Amino acid sequence: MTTMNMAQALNSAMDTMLARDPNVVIFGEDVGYFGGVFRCTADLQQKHGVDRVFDTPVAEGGILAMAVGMGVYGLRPVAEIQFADYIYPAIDQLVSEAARLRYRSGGEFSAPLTVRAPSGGGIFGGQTHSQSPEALFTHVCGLKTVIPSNPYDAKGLLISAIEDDDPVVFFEPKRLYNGPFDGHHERPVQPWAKYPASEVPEGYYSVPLGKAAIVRRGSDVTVVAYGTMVHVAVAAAEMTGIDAEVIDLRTLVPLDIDTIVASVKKTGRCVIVHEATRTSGFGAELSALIQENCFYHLESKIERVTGWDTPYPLAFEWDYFPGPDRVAKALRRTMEP
Amino acid sequence: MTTMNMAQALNSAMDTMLARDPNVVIFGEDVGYFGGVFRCTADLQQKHGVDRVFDTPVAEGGILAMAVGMGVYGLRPVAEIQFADYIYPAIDQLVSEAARLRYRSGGEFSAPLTVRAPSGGGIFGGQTHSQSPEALFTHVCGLKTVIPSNPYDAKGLLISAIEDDDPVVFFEPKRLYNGPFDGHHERPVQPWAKYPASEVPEGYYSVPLGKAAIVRRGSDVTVVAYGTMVHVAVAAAEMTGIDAEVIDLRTLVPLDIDTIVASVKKTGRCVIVHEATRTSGFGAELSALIQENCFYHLESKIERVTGWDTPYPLAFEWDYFPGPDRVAKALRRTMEP
Amino acid sequence: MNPENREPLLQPALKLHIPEPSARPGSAPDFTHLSFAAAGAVRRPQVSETARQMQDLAFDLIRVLDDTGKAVGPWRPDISAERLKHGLRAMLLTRAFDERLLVSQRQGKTSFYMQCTGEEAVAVAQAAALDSTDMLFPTYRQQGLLIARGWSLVDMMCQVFSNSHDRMKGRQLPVFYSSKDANFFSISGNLGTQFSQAVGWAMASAYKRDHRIASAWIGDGATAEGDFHYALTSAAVYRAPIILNVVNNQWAISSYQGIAGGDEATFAARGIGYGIPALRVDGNDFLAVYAVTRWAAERARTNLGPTLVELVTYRAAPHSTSDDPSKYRPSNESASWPLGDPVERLKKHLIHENAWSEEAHVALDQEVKEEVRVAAKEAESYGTLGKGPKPDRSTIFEDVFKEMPWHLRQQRDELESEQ
Amino acid sequence: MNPENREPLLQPALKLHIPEPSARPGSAPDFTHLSFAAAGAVRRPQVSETARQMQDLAFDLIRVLDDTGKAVGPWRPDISAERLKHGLRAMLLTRAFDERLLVSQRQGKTSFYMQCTGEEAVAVAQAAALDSTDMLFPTYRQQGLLIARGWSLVDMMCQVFSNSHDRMKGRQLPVFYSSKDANFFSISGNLGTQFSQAVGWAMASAYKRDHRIASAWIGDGATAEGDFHYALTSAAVYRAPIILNVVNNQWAISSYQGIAGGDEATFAARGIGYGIPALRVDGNDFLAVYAVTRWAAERARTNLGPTLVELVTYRAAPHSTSDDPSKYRPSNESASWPLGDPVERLKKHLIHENAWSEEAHVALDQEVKEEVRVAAKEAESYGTLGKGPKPDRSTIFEDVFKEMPWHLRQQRDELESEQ
Ligand SMILES: Cc1ncc(C[n+]2csc(CCOP(=O)(O)OP(=O)(O)O)c2C)c(N)n1
Ligand SMILES: Cc1ncc(C[n+]2csc(CCOP(=O)(O)OP(=O)(O)O)c2C)c(N)n1
Ligand SMILES: [Mg+2]
Ligand SMILES: [Mg+2]
Repeated sequence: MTTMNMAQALNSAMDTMLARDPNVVIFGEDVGYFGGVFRCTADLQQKHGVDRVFDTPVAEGGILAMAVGMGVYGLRPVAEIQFADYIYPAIDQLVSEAARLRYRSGGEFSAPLTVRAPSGGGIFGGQTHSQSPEALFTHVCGLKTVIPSNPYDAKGLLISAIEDDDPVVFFEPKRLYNGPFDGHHERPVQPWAKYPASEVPEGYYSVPLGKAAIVRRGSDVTVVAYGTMVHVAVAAAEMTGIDAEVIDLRTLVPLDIDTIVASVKKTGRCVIVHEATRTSGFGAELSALIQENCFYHLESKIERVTGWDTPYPLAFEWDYFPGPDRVAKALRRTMEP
Repeated sequence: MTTMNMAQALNSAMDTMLARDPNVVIFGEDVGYFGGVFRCTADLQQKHGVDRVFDTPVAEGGILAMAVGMGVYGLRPVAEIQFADYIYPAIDQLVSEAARLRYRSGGEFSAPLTVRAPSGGGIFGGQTHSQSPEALFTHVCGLKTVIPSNPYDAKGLLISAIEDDDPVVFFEPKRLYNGPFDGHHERPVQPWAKYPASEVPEGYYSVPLGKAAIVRRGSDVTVVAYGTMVHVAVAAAEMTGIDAEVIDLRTLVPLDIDTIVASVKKTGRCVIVHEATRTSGFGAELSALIQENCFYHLESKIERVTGWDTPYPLAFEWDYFPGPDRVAKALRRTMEP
Repeated sequence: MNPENREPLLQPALKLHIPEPSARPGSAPDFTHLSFAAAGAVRRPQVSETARQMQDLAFDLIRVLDDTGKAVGPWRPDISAERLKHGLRAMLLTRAFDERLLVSQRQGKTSFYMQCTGEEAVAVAQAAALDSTDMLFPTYRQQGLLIARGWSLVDMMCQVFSNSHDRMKGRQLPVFYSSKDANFFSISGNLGTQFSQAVGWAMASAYKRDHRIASAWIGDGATAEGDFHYALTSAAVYRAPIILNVVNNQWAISSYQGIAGGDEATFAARGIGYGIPALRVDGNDFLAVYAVTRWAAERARTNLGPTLVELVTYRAAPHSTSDDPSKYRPSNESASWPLGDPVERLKKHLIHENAWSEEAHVALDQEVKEEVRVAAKEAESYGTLGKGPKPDRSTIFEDVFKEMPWHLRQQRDELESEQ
Repeated sequence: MNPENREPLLQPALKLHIPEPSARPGSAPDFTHLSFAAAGAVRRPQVSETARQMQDLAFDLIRVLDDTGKAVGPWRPDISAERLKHGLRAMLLTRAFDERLLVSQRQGKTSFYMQCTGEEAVAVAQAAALDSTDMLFPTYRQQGLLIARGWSLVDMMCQVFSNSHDRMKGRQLPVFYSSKDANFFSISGNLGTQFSQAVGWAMASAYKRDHRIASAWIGDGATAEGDFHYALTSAAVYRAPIILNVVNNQWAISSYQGIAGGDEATFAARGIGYGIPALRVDGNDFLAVYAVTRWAAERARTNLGPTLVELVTYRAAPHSTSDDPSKYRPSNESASWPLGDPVERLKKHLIHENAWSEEAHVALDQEVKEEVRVAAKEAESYGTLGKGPKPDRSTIFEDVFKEMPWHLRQQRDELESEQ
C-alpha cells in the first residue's frame, strides 16, 4: 500500500500492466517523453521504452484508428485523448469500428482497446476543456463506459478496462486528479493523502467493471452519481442531514442495475446527479430505468441535478457546476411530500 | 396542391428555397448532377446551376466544415450526409463548431446550416445504412433536431430548418420516402398518394420547429413517437382498440413539452416509441421529462418500445424493428393495472 | 483598422469553380486527359531510393504489357507462366462469381451486390505478390483477394445470402466479407476506416518484431476522408510496414475522380507531402500491378516503411445493384477506357508467350463458371435471404460484447417472448 | 490458400520506428537538420505557374533578409519604410502585450495565457499583406493579426480577463478572441477546425462574386487533424480563394515537428499531392513573409485558387502558461534557433536602410509598453477573473440558440432562484 493521488494511481495501473503484459502499449498526444499534460504517463516511456509509450500526431481519429488496428493484431492498446472535449474527431472509429467489429465479423475480430480521457470541469477550462460527454458513448452498443471517483477505484478499474476484451471508454474526472472535490470551491483543496481511497496497492489488483459501490448507506433517498459528483452528493447529504444512500456507479455501461433498484426500492426516492448537460444526459437513462423498475415504490418524482444545457462558461464555472447546494435543494424537494 | 411522396416534398422544399433565397446552396455526396442516391435533389442542379447544387468529396467532416464556413459568410447551406450512419466523421464540426459558434463568439458569428441525412431501417441496409443516431444530437446544446413523418411536414419543416438561424440536424426516415410504413412489412407498400399528408402546396409554406402534432386523439394512453414510428404507433392503436393519443414530435429539440404534458396528464399513461437503440436513446429523455412533469398523474409506468441495443442486423431486420405487435403489447401492458 | 491597407484592386470578381467530368450521358466518352507513356518507359528505382528522389513516379504510369501482349521494360517481373495462369484463373473466377451473384440478387436471393468488373487485376495480382500471412485491409471491391487466396466460394456466398452458414450470422450487408483465417479484415460500411486501422496493425507487427506486413485499399472517392490522411501521417511518422493502395477506378458512385481532387494532381502524388514513396501503376496490367506490389512489399519487409500505390483502373459495372450509371456517365464509357480489360490483356500476354490459347481460355472460363455454379448450389442449400434456413435469431444479441450483459439478456428474452 | 505463395524470406525482423527530436533537456540544441539556402537564392515564379512546375519551392526556404539586414533576391517586396515601421511597431506591441498579460496571469487576473514570442512576423507581416476586408481564420497564436489590424488592446484584454466588457461574456478561454468587425474569426479550442471552415468561407465569397479572400492558419502539430486534409482537398477541388498557412514553430506542446511527420517531408510539400502551389518561407523574416503572402493573395484574388504556405519559425515561449518546456527540450534551444528573432531582424534591416536607429527603437519599445500599460489599466477597471465587475450571470443561457427555448428559460430561472 502506498498513498497515491488519482493521477498517480492511473500511472501505477499502466505501469503495472506494461510490466505484466508485453502486448500493452500506450500512446497519445504528449504522453511519451513528457508524460502527459496531466502527468498520468509520467516516466513510463523512460521505464518501458519508446516503442511501448509514445507520442502521436495530433489526430484523435488517427490515434483510435491505430488502436483498433493494434487491437486486431492482438495488442492491448491504451490510447489517451488529451481532453474528452477532443474525442469527437475520433468518434467514427469508436462508434462505427471499435464498437462494431466483434459483431460485424461474427466474433472473429475485436478491438480490445482502452481510451482514457480527462473529463469534467472545475478547473477554469472553459467550454473546450470541461466537457462530460459520457452519455454519447452509453448510447453506442458495444462500448463500455467507466468513470472512477477515487484513486483506488481508478487503478483497479483501469486495469480491468485494459484486460477487458471489449473497447472501453474511460473518463477521468480531471478535477479529482489531485484530491477529492465536493464542490465547495471556496474551501482549500484537500489532497487525496487525507482519504482512505488514496491507499493503493503498488502491484496488480482489479476492480470489476459493471459493479457500483455504495459509498454512503442511508434510508431516506437514493442518490445515483459517478465521478466528481459522488463527492458532491456525499457533501450534500451531510449538509442536509438527510439520510441519503449514495451510489457511485463506477461503470455506466454495463450498468449495475441491481444495486440501484434495490436501493430505490428501499428508499422510495431518488436524485440523480451528473455534471454533463441535462438533456439526453445519462441521467435520463437512469431516470427511465428507475421509473421502469421501481414505479410502485416511488414516493416522489425522480430528480435530476445536472449541468445546464449550455456550454461550460469560463467565468461562471461555479454557477454552472451542480454543487452541493443545488443537490441539497433537490434532496429536500424529494423528501417533501 | 400536388401529390408528393416524401422525397419529392423534400425536393420541393429545396427547390422553393433555392428560388426564394440566393444565399441557399445545396451540396453533398452525389447530390449534384445525379440528384442524390435517394433522388431528393433530383434536377435541382440542372434547374439552379452547378454552383448552387453540387457534389462534394467523400468527406463528411469536410462537408460540414464547408457548411460552417459558408454560414459564417452569410449563406444558408444545406448539406446532405448520404446516410445518417456516416455522420460520425462530421460530428466534431457539428458539436464543437456549428453548435458552439454563436455562444463562444458572444453572438457575433453563427452557422445557420441545415444537415439532411436519411436515417432508420427497414430497407435491408444492415448496420451501416439503418441507424437512427438522433439522440446523440439532442444531447448537444446549440443544435436543433428535426424528424418528419410525412410529405407535408417534411417540406414545411425543411423550409423552417433552412430559414432557422441555428444549426439544424434534419433526419429523414428513409423508409418513408416513398410511402408511409406502419411496420406491417408483410403487406404491400402503400404509396403516399393514398394519404392526405401527400397533398403538398407547390410553393412556399412552413411548419414551425418545436411544435408537435397530435396525429390521433385518444384518452386511454399517450404514445410519443416521431418519424416512422408515428405510423407504427397509429397501427398499434388500431390493432389493440386502445384509445391511444399519438403525438408526432416532429422536433426533438426544442421539444414541445406542453403538448406532451397536457396529453399525459389527461391519459395518465404513456408509451414512448423509437427505432433507435434503447439505452440513452431519446426515449430516456422523454421518459425522464414526463416523469418529472406528470408524476402525480401517472397511473402506470412509462414504457419504452425501441430498437434493441445491438447493431441493426440485416437478416433480422423485422426482429429488430419495433413493429406494431411490440408496440401493441406495450399498450396493453400500460393499460393493465 | 490598419490605415495602410489598400483598397481591393479593381479586379474581376471571384468565381466558384465546380469540376465537371469530361463527358456526361449523351456525349461521347473522352479520356484524352489521361495521358501516359508507352509500356516499359517508366524507370524502376532501387527500393532504397528516397521519396524525394522518386517524385516523378507519382505522376507517371508504370506499364509492363504493350499492345501486342509483350512484357517490356524494367518493371517486367520475374514470374512464371504457371503463376500467371493461376492469376488468370482467379480473375476469371472472380468475374464468374460476380456474374452469378448479380443474377442471384436479381432473383431476390440477396438484397444487394457489388461487382469489381474491370478491376480484377488489382486484387488478384496484389494477392499474388503478397505472402499469404500478410494482412489485408480491403474495401468492398477487393473480393478478388479472397478468391485469389483460395478462400471458399461457398463461404463467401453464404455471407451474401445471409444464410444459416453465414459466419457473420446474417448481420452484415452482403459482400462485407471477413476472414481471419485468410488474413482478410472485416469489411466496414464506413469508407476509409480500414486504411488508418491497417497502419495500426502494421505498427503492431513491427512492434512485435514480426515479419508480416499489411496491405490496405481505398477508393479514389474515399481518399477525401480523414482516415486517408491519418493513415498517411502515421505510416510516415512510424515508418509502418504497409502498402497503401488507392484504387482509382474513376468513379465514386456518381462522382468522377475530379470531385476527389484527381484533376488537380494524381492520387499517388498525395504520398509526396508525407515523404512516402509513391508509385502510379496501370491497374489493368496484371504484370505491372504484380511488379509494383512486390517492390512495395520488399520496402515494407526490409524496414524501409510504407509505399503509396495508385492503381489506375475503371469501374466497368454500376457502383452496386442499387445504382444506375446511365444516369451520370456515357453508357459506352467503359468500352472507351484506354487501359483495356485486365483479363483480356493477361490472356493476350500468355498467348504471346505461347503459354496459352483461345481454346484453353474458353475451357478455363467454363471450368470456373461450373465451379461457381456448384458453389452457388451448395450455398443456396443453406438458405438465401428470407428463404430457407437462416441463423438463429437469438444470435442478434451475441457478440455485441464478449459476454452478454443483463440488458441484452433482458432484450433477448423480450424478443423470445414474441414467439 | 494459394499454393504458390512463398514462405516469408529470411529477413531481419520488422522494427517499429518512433521519431525522436535532435535534442532533449540536458543535451545541446541541434538544428543541423534544418538546412536552407542563402537569402535571395530561391526563385520567384509567376503566380500563374502550375503547382507541378513549382514543386521545388515546397522544399526550399524563401528568405529575403540576409545576415547584414539587407533585402535581397527576387522575393524582395515593394514595401515602404513607413509600412515596415508600422509592422515593426505591431510586432513590438504584440510582444509587449504578451509580456504584460503573462504577468497578469501570474497575478491571478486571468487563469490562462498564450504567447507568440518569436513568431510575431507571421501574423503581423501577413496582416500587412492582406486587405483589411479579407477574412482571417487564426489559431490562438496569431494575436498579432488583431494587433496589426489596429484592433483595441483594451477589448482583447477584457476577453482575457473575462470581465464586464468581455464581448464573449466571460464564456471563452482567455485568448480565444473573436471580432467580426476586424474580420477575425472566433478562435476555437478544437485544433484545425477553422482551417477547413475557412475554405467554405472562401467558396462562399467566390460564389457571391465577392473580392474578399480568406486566410487560415494552423500549427505544425494540428496538420495531422482530418480538417487539414479536408481543407486542402476542398480548396483544391473548388479552387477556393484562400491562403492556407502552416505555422511550423517546431513544437506541438511537447511533441517536436517530427511527430507530425516533419522529418519525412516539409509541411509545404503536403500541397503537392493536391495540386496546390506551395511555398516555404522563413517565418522570422518579415519581408519574406510579406512577399510570399502578397504572392499568394494575388493568386487567390485572380481566381487562380489556393496556395499553401509553410512558415518556418520557432515557439520561443512555453506552449501556454500551463506548460513547462524545460521538461522536454533544451532550455537554451530557442537561443540556438538559426533563423533569429523577427523583431531584431526587421530592426536591423530598417537600420541598414537608414530608416531607423537604436534610439528610435528604444523609444518605440517604451511607447508600446506604455500603450499596453494604459490599456491594461483600463481593462482591469472593468474587472479581472473573479474580481470586480463581470458579465451578468443570466447571460449563461443566452446565445445557445438565437431565441431561448423553454428548457433554457427554465434552467435560467432555476439558477436565478439560487439567490
Ligand atoms: C463514411 C462514408 N460515407 C459515405 C458512404 C457512401 N458511399 C458508399 S460507396 C461510396 C463511393 C466510394 O467511392 P470510391 O472510394 O471511389 O470507391 P469505389 O466504389 O469506386 O470502389 C459512397 C459515397 C460510405 N459508405 N461511408
Ligand atoms: C482537437 C484537439 N486536440 C488536442 C488539443 C490539445 N492541444 C492544444 S494545443 C496542442 C498542440 C498544437 O500544436 P501546433 O498545432 O503545432 O500549434 P502551436 O501550439 O505550436 O502553435 C494540443 C495537442 C486541442 N486543443 N484540440
Ligand atoms: Mg472509385
Ligand atoms: Mg507548433
